[in-house]
Amino acid sequence: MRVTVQLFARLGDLAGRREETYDLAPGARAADVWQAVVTAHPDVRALAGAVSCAINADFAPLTAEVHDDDEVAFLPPVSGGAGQDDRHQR
Amino acid sequence: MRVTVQLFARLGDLAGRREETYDLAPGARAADVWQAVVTAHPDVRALAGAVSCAINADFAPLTAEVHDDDEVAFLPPVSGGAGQDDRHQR
Amino acid sequence: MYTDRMIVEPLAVLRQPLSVETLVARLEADTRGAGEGCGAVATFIGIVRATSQGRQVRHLEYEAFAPLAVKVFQGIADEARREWHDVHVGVHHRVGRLMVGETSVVVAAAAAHRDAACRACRYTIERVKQIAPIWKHEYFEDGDAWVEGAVADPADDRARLAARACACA
Amino acid sequence: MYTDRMIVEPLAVLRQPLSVETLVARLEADTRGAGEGCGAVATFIGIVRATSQGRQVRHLEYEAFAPLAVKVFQGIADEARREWHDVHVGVHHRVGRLMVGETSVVVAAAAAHRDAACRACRYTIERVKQIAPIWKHEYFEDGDAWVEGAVADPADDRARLAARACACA
Repeated sequence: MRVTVQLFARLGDLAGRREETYDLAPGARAADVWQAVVTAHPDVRALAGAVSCAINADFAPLTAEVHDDDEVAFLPPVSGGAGQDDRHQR
Repeated sequence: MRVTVQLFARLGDLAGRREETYDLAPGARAADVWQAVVTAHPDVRALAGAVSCAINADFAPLTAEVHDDDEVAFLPPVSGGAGQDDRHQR
Repeated sequence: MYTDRMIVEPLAVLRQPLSVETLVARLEADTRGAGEGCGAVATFIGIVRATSQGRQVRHLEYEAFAPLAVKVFQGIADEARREWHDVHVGVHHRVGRLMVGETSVVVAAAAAHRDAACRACRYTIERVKQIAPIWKHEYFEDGDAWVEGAVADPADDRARLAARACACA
Repeated sequence: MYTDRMIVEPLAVLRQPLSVETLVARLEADTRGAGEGCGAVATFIGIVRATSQGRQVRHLEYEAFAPLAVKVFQGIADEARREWHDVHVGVHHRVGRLMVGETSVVVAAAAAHRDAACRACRYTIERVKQIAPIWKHEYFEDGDAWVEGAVADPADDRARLAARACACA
């Protein structure tokens, strides 16, 4: 089964791309998709533990099962209310 | 000495006019001007005790002395924060 | 409505329709160079409602003692700046005949950050309602009414603290 | 910016410059027929500041996951209506490159009376900042930075209550 993955903001920068497709075994969960992304782009690990997930443009837990043709999005922390230490500078 | 009097909003309606001049004895205070207005237009008494005063477009107490050529304004209560019972209906 | 967006006075009593964008642009310009600059503008827009206490409104007439009103606005703006450093406050109040849906007042507060902007805006509209020499005359299908609240007294500290409590809760 | 002021959606992610008046007009129209009608609109306008943490900003880039962002805005609007009856909430967030002084977000809340409008507006901007899938990329003269706060979680009740506390204090 094939899913489309969207990587937003710094996550897309770290991966070097914002959208790609992955082939996964049936029964895979969002966490497995994330693992596939980490394997393909080890730099995204910088955001491990601070990523939210959406399936077909609805928030979903990483335990949610994904299905063929699903769009799975991974979201870094959002800007709002960021304090002094929440900048990721270059 | 002569002062110009301005009567705003319901006060002007009650008096039937919004601006007039009064001749007063030297040393008169704003309260004396108000008394002259009440004498000329007894209906404004409806607002006695609920009127603020401004002399030359600055708030002033009724005890303030007025001078020749002063503009003395009398102001009914303002609209802000008016509750259910603060309408003066016709 | 304004021939030049920038020459609009931030504190004014106006006979023509009010423009939120115009006042916001002016305050943004005023605030940009101060302190941390302008990152937030909060506005309050008062609009003529179709009904008042269950009666159908035909129109309103607002009357102001304009020169005193502008001084009162300035006093309120000064109070807001003492409370919220580097905030810039604007007040445009309309007078004359207003129809349902029209804007009677625009308050705007500009600051570097949203907390100060939101609080200063709320404070300002509360103070304007308390002490600005402006009167509302409601015209209904079947009569009319002057709306009268409290006697305006800028020196009344209880009123000032009540407005502050609204903003600072 | 809009060909028809009335067809603007109240909840949207937009690439073009935002118009406060357009959103306010839409909400006034939506609120006029509900309950006591529309007497108050509170707005919050977020503006690009010239400096961020002491660094000179050249421009910003906002990125959004637009379809999810609009759903999140809708969820926030529903929350606000549960709290403040008959309030109508609008959120326009801009994406793409923004220069200093440009508006990044407009939040508006319309209601019969000012207390509900002011509180719902403040609540909404707090919630948008907490949970909308929108990211800010700052470009300075000498580098750039993604601004990251908290992990967005619309179901996190502590965050919701913190926003409510801001509005309801």
